[in-house]
Amino acid sequence: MYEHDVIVVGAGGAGLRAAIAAHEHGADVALVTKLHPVRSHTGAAEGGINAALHPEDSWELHAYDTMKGSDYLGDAPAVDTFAKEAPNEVIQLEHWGMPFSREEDGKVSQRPFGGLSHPRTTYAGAETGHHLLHTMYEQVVKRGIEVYEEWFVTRVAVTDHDDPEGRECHGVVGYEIKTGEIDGFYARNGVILATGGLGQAFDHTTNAIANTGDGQAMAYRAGAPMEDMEFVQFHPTTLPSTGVLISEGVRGEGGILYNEAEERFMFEYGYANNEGELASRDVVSRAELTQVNEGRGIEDEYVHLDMRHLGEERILDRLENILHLAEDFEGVDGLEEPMPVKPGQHYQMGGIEVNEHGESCIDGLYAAGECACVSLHGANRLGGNALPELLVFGARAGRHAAGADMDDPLIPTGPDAESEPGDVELPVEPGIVADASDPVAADGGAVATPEAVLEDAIETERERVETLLERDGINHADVRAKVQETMTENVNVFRQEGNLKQALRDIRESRELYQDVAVSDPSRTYNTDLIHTIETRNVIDCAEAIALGALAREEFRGAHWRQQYQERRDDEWLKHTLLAWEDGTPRLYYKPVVLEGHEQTYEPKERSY
Amino acid sequence: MSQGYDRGAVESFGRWREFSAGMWAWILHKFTGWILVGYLFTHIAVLSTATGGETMYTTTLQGLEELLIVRFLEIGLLAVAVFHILNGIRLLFVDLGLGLTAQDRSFYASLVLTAAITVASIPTFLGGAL
Amino acid sequence: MSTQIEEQPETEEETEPETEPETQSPGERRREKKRQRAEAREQEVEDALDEAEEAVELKVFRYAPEVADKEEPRFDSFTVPYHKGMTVLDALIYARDVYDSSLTFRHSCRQAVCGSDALFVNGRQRLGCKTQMGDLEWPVRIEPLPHQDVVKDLVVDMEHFYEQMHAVEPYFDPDETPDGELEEQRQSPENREKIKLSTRCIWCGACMSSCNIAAGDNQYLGPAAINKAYRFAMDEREGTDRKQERLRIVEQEHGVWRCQTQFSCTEVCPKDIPLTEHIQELKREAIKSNLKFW
Amino acid sequence: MADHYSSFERGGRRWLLQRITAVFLIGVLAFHFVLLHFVNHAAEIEFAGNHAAEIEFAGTQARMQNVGYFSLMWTFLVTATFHGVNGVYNALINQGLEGTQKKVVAAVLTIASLLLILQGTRVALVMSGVL
Ligand SMILES: Cc1cc2nc3c(=O)[nH]c(=O)nc-3n(C[C@H](O)[C@H](O)[C@H](O)COP(=O)(O)OP(=O)(O)OC[C@H]3O[C@@H](n4cnc5c(N)ncnc54)[C@H](O)[C@@H]3O)c2cc1C
Ligand code: HEM
Ligand code: SF4
Ligand code: F3S
Ligand code: FES
Repeated sequence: MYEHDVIVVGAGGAGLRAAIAAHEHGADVALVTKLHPVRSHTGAAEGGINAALHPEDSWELHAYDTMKGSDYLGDAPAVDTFAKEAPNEVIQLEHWGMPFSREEDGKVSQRPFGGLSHPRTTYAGAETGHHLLHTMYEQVVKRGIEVYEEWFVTRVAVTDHDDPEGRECHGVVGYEIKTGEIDGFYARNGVILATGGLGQAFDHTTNAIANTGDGQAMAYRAGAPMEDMEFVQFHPTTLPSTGVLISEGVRGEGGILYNEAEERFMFEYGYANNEGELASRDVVSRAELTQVNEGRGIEDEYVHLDMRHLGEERILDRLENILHLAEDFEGVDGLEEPMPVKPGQHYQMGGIEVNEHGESCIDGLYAAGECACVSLHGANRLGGNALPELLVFGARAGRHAAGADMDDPLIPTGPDAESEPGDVELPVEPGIVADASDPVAADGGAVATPEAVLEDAIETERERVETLLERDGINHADVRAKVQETMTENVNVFRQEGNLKQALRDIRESRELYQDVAVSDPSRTYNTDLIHTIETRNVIDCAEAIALGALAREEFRGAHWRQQYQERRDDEWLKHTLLAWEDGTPRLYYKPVVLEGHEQTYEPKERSY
Repeated sequence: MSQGYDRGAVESFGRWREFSAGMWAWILHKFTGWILVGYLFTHIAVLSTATGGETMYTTTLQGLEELLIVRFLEIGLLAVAVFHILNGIRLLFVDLGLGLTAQDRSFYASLVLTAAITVASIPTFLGGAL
Repeated sequence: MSTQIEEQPETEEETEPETEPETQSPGERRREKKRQRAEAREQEVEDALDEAEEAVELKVFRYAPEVADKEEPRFDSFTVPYHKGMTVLDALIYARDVYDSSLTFRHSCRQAVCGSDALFVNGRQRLGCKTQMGDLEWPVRIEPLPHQDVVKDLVVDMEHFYEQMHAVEPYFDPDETPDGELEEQRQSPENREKIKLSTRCIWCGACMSSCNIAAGDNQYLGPAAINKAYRFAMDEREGTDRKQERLRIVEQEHGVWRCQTQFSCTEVCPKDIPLTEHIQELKREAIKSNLKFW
Repeated sequence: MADHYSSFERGGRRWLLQRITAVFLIGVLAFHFVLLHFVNHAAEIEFAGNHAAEIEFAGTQARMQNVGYFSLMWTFLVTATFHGVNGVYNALINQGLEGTQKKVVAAVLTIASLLLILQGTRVALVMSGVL
């Protein structure tokens, strides 16, 4: 058993920032991560980091833009804290050596980005996330923070109190991928989950193959509710064969979208008469899918993004990396032909319910980054707001876990915050399959003393892994593919009641199938078959939460679009969707949105661009 | 390094077919360099006959020159020296950071020039012996 | 109970009649399902192969240290349906998910930023996700990176590579930072341009694996680590004292002088970093700063 | 970590000398080759029609008595020895020679080059008629 003050699970932007903050606060902190830190998906972010740095700009404006972008589902204390602290965090990064793009006078450059009233997006070429990730990893190395890399965390160890708010988290159980060893990480102060996104719940995503929603699912099963899971951002321009992102920059520079008949459909079909291709992500994504669904897609799958008219010189100057992406990942030369694009899952707004200090309702369990939901992005995230979120809330969680004195949080968490119970008709039972004696899907027995909690969790996981390795059964890849297909088919940018129900049925079937999974590779060394099999369980839990939330929310807000309900319904739906895992059965309930912050109060307005 | 077990062909020089221009240049430069040192030592050894007197020196050298094989060896030596010089110049440019993107082409150029110079010198070398 | 189940689940079409006897044990049921799935999949594979215009053969290096009869390194063949745009990584994933789930390799981002999947493909270090199958000679031979310990199949031990990276003190360490809270350090666009390419490294290890010198001298820092040192030594924000220290690190015995300008590192780097150029520049910098002391 | 750069030996000096000697050798080696293998060598046969005396001690002696030529040849000897032997040493080091082995190789090579230079000098002096 390993022991530290603070255990940070995940070493992407959020995890690294949390670890540095905890370390600076004097805590003995360790990072536990299934990938080497520099392999984290934060490295894929291209666009930039928003922060109000300019004298004419202000954090209030940034907060206002963020709230508007969130379609008023953001919580004001989170939004304010975020906008206020982002500038410090960005300058901090600069002091750590991040190679930002620069102005002639040597200052950090800022450029305009969708949904922002000021050019406040700082960036480092087209590889902002890469630089952010590496810069922070370098600081971790400098500080000598312990990193347990290629350790796959399978479970958070919490006490077995009936009420989740009475539970305490004492550590996590990890599986060392290289050796097959299962061991515990005892956290004296707290565990911070920073495991990133869950794109693998869909079969077409810009996310990495490692983004399987592990943190969300582990916290959920430990008793921390999932919040606003129905809000999933789809990016309108991803390459069809891999999901690799073609950044907004192409459309920003004047790239045009065409359907099969070579019509400029954003205008011709009136999807966005003012902004055209530059309309917000959800609008463009829906327009593309409508074209495809109505038979005007190319090969019934995608549309074309054309930038040839910009001229070779301009393309090489500003969009060179796009040429490489199209060439390397799609085999298409962007100078000669239009690039095929289609919408892909991109970002998960919802996640583990936490307050502005990153605390979940379970004592000692924190979450930060994409796996958490503060809620900052509400119903829709603005481009360039995720990276600063990693910094601001990663740092706050780290500090708090290390014992820093911080104000009382304004955002409530846990079932106590419930304002009304949820009510939704489901086609099938959600949650675990009745036959829970199966160790692969089981959740462990009752534990009384905190000391025994971790030991007990380790034992449960050993048994689970043993069983998976020894028995005979089906390959998890089939189950995962089934979930991914139904999610992409039925829970994408178009949401119709019938489809959502179909998705829930398919997910149910997948759960049943999962009862029979086994790992055919008997090896104890680097058994990725085993890792993927365990991840698939997390994918199922996350997918179910998304579909369930989507079925429950009967309105059109931000990224969530329902065919039957074509408008935002503030009188009824200005509230967060929460799902609590009660002994394996998800329970739906709601809590109000907090529109009153420390300094500002927000009025929901119409969101038009 | 792979000490765990023998990866056979993966680690061995049996992979030479997969070497790139820069590697060949390196290998050839090494090879020619070693020959040149070897020659330097032999050369001084042969010349040392001078200490044994004038005639000994002259006969030794002339005796050697009469052997056809020596003539051929001299051609080889020329080729070796020319390549080492040309590639050496290439390496000096690389050290100065000049023309790095043309490093493979400059290597091929050294090879071609070496061949040309060597061929051109054959008549001179073989002149007396044939 | 908040989530209620619909009165009439429309599952008629779904519920297949239970043909198996009730007495079947869970284990038997699992095995039965496995068999059914396997059959279904075989059919799918055949269909896929029929449908695809072409099929490509992969020859993949296999080795599993503690599994009986897999301890001997060998090559396995997989036939994979080819489609335009398919990458080496796609092909490997297909082979794993369809034929042999124990086929092991690292991968994550699929977009050449995480550096997990540097492999030895047709005799050259390449990123699997960034290599189009259509650009290769078929059959395609895939092996783990040479000159590194193989952990299993295509997975190599990266520990040594990381150690070398860490040995050059790979972190920004300025002599001083501005006092003002929101005051950034100035850096000229030219200086940023100078270090730009060097900051692109994704730690994939392809360069190190391709270098004959690194293969022969285990202590050689290697091109990636030297490039990392370059990234900081050339950054004007760090100050001259730190630069001297950085030069001292790279001019140690197993540092820049080991490089024999073989250029293979530069050729294989998936991020097109001019490694040899950076190494050579550091050699000159070191000489320059040493000339005073001679 | 730190043990990688505990060594105090800086390769820079030998590296630089290897390049400087190389620059010098380009000229001298070319000169040497052209002079002794083309001008005063087989070519003589045709032009002079003298079958008996292709290379003669006399010729060598005549050249070696010129002080400029003598010192050029002697510098040639020294630089070539340094360049060649240092090159060989580098090559061996690059193959991972360590500790005692490395020391032995260094010693052997140094002695060999000293002997070579000594012997070369002696020969040169004989040739020029000093000895
Ligand atoms: C292509 C793309 C472009 C983007 N561009 C932008 C942009 O321009 N601007 C912006 O603001 N945002 C952008 N985003 C969003 C942003 O990059 C992500 O939201 C953010 O990087 C997530 O960071 P993270 O630290 O939460 O997670 P990640 O960086 O994904 O890190 C997750 C970490 O958790 C570890 N982990 C996961 N599961 C386990 C487990 N079970 N056990 C142990 N460790 C585990 C992983 O190893 C990894 O280290 C982009 C996203 C994508 C996909
Ligand atoms: C005439 C011009 C010459 C030039 C321009 C030249 C150039 C060079 C250079 C630049 C190197 C260094 C390679 C490196 O470290 O990367 C080198 C190596 C070497 N040179 Fe020369 N050289 C010349 C003549 C000679 C001569 C006359 C000899 C023989 C005495 C010689 C023997 C060697 C040897 C043995 C090496 C080491 C090869 C190795 O790496 O194993 N060179 N040469
Ligand atoms: S320098 Fe290039 S090849 Fe080497 S590790 Fe970095 S990205 Fe990979
Ligand atoms: S391959 Fe090796 S020898 Fe130098 S140029 Fe690259 S480090
Ligand atoms: S999968 Fe990330 S670099 Fe290839």
